[in-house]
Amino acid sequence: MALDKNQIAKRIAQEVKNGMYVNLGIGIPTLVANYIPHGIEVVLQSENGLLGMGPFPTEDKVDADLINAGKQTITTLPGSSIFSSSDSFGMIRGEHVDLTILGAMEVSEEGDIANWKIPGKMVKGMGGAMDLVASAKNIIVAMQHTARDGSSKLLKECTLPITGLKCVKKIVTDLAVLEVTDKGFKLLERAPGVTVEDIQKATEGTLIVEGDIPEVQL
Amino acid sequence: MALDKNQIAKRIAQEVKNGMYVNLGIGIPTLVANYIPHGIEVVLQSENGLLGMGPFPTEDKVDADLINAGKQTITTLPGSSIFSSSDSFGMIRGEHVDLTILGAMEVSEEGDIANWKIPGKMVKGMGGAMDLVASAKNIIVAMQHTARDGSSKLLKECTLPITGLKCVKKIVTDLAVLEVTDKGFKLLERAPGVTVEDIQKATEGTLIVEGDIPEVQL
Amino acid sequence: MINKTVKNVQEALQGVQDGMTLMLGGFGLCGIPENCIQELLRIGVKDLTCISNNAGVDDFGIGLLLQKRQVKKMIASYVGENAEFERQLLSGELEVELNPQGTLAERIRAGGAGIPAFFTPAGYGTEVGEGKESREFNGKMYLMESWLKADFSFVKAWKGDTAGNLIYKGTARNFNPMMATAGKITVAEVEELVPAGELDPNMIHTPGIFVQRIFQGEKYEKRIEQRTVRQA
Amino acid sequence: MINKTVKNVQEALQGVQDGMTLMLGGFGLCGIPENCIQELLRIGVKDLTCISNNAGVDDFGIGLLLQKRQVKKMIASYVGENAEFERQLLSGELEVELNPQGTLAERIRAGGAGIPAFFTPAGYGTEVGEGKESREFNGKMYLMESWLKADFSFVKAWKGDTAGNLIYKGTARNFNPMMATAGKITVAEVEELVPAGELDPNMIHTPGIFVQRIFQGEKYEKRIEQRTVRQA
Repeated sequence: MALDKNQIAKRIAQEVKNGMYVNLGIGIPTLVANYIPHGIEVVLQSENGLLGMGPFPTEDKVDADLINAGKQTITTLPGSSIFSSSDSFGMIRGEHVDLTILGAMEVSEEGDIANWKIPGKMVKGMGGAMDLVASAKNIIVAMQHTARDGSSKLLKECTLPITGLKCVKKIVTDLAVLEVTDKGFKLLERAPGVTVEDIQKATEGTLIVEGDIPEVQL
Repeated sequence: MALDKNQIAKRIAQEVKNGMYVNLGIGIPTLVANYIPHGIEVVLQSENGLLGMGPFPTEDKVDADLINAGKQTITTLPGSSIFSSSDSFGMIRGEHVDLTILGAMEVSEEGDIANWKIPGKMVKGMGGAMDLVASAKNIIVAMQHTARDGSSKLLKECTLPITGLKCVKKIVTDLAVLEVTDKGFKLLERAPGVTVEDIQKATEGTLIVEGDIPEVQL
Repeated sequence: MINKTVKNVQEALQGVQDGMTLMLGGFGLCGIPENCIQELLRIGVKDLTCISNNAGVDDFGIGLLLQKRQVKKMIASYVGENAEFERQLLSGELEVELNPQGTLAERIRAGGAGIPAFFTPAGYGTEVGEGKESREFNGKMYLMESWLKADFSFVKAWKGDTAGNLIYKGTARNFNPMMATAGKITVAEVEELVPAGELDPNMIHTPGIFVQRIFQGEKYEKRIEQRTVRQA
Repeated sequence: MINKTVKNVQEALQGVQDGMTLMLGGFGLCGIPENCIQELLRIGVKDLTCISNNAGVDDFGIGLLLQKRQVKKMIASYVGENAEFERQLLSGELEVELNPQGTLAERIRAGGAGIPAFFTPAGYGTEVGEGKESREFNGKMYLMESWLKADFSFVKAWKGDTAGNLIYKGTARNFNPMMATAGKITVAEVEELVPAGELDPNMIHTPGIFVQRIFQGEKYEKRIEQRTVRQA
């Protein structure tokens, strides 16, 4: 059974360690905040200028002047701080953020990522993604393993315009958890009931399978 | 009669126009603040991080956390602002300061200035002077026309290590007011009782004298 | 202290002309200079180059300037949530230069701080790097990026004083502080304009030297793009 | 929120070793990390490279480290008011790299902000430019300058919270905010340490992410170099 969005987020939350500063991209990565284990203290950075992002506000606390990078209304926490976009990206570029979690349209076996443009069809812009992938100490990608037509999104080489080179460290898809190594995608875990063969079929890039591959534990 | 330090400062104060942001160097330039005419509203920038420098404090208002670039205790004014050194020099480098007034050991006829080092004898460092002279829209120098041994400090070329190239616009010395032009030092005004010949003798660089040269009016 | 107050938005925008380069603060619709945008619409200046992180939505913010075809070129980092924008872009009516968000922020800061160029790793090896100088430092590749400046910068602050000092609120700060430094003429619209001396000098986000004109704006709509709430 | 509190200056300086590069905040004696400097003297680490705008005076601040010969190299912009410094420099005992003050500030900011190099006009055509790459932009000449980073940065703030957020007071701010961003380990000493949540998020000068260790300092002397007063 493939993982759903919340399960992907829950699995990624296991990668978050105590004391980390973390930037969460739009989409599945945003959901990761809901699954950070108790006792793990992390600080969420929102690249539009906030450190210490709190939960969504209750109706009476909605403030148009307090949003996250996904333009959602949010709250601060005790110990939060607010700063400009140039200070925010100084923080990111200067490698002060420990972990970046973001979505992708394609990832190559060398760790290249494409997530900002489909030529002729969609141009939303890269936003802060290029800065994040160029400087993050650790990048985990949350994505679907295949497109709707079944074609793989884990490729030998990206076909879409790339966002950054050789930067992705780990990938959590609906089918598997993989590590990007010098030799290709190393399979770490399978979604419950999904076989290595299923994953092999869904992966165009080099897949490295060593020993028994355990199922994801959530 | 040569101008004394306060008279040099008073003459320079006439160059300050309403609405200007002004950076005053250490020494004579600091005195200029005392002579800014009534009705002329200017804001003094101190490069250690203050805009809107006020007068020295009364004894009971002395604050070790509020000094100017000359390390003197000072005060703020209504409308002052405080910022970091990088923001301060962003302000300077970005040409937001209208006028810089500083001292010099030597000035060349092309407008080069030397004021930070005497090889083998004195090395205090350039502080903010190199940033100021490289970016100021308008630079006025306050200095003595000659050294104690009578040798000129207004030269064809500086002999000391320079602080900046072709940047000085105007010079007020104990003997004269001069403008730096493409062709050399253009004499604008004489100190009271000082003759053009006196000034010529004290000036090693090209001196341009056109028509009658009026006396400084203080 | 020098007084930067102008009496209204009309006076604040005097001198804005066709073909100018403008910076407009804000992230999405958060912290945008609503009054200045309305006045740009009213005076109808055309062929503008607009530098702004986003392009508004179809019926608010810079989206309104796009609807009226006042914009020739956009320099931005993210322009989703705007169908008209996407249409003009794909049809070639609108010229667009997309920058990584941090690069955009830093180019604007550099414009204000007198730094003509700097190196950043963002965009190396991507379309963004095409035609740009690249260089290795400590084993990592970087692109050289240049400063951005504007004829007019329009910024929105929470509080301001007559000396031009500004304080922003929450994440409405975003691009406003850098843009304030990079305009030949910077116009600040504020929710509350107070006399010089009422703001703590220690807590100023934008020093008054950067602001040429300031006025108290009217009727802030502060539209929310993604209203997300939890149960009390 | 992550807690950055350490119990004292001894714990704050754990890991400081001979030969390290240190940044020390302050302008003159204003805003210097007095407690950290005292501890550096006590532990006696040597062969230090110190990055600081000034070098203290003979009997206070970094001047004390110079007296004890703990400093191998100084990177600074202005080192007047320090006879021992000038003696060590002219005799060649001390290596000194003088930077224009704005260049020094920007190099430190660049170190914290991940910008390996940038262009500035300061120092072009002078000794400072010797051996450096220069380039013309818009008809003006600029020098390429590189970032600065440190093994430890020592900064002094007025107030701080347990999350590492800092607020500086007056012109004691100076180099402290940039240095806080450029240290592998940044130690902040503050006059008053409060629980996270007591400082307004909108009014933080240094966000806590940059601070690894924070403690409340003791017995601040805050010496004044030029006490200048006027009659009441």
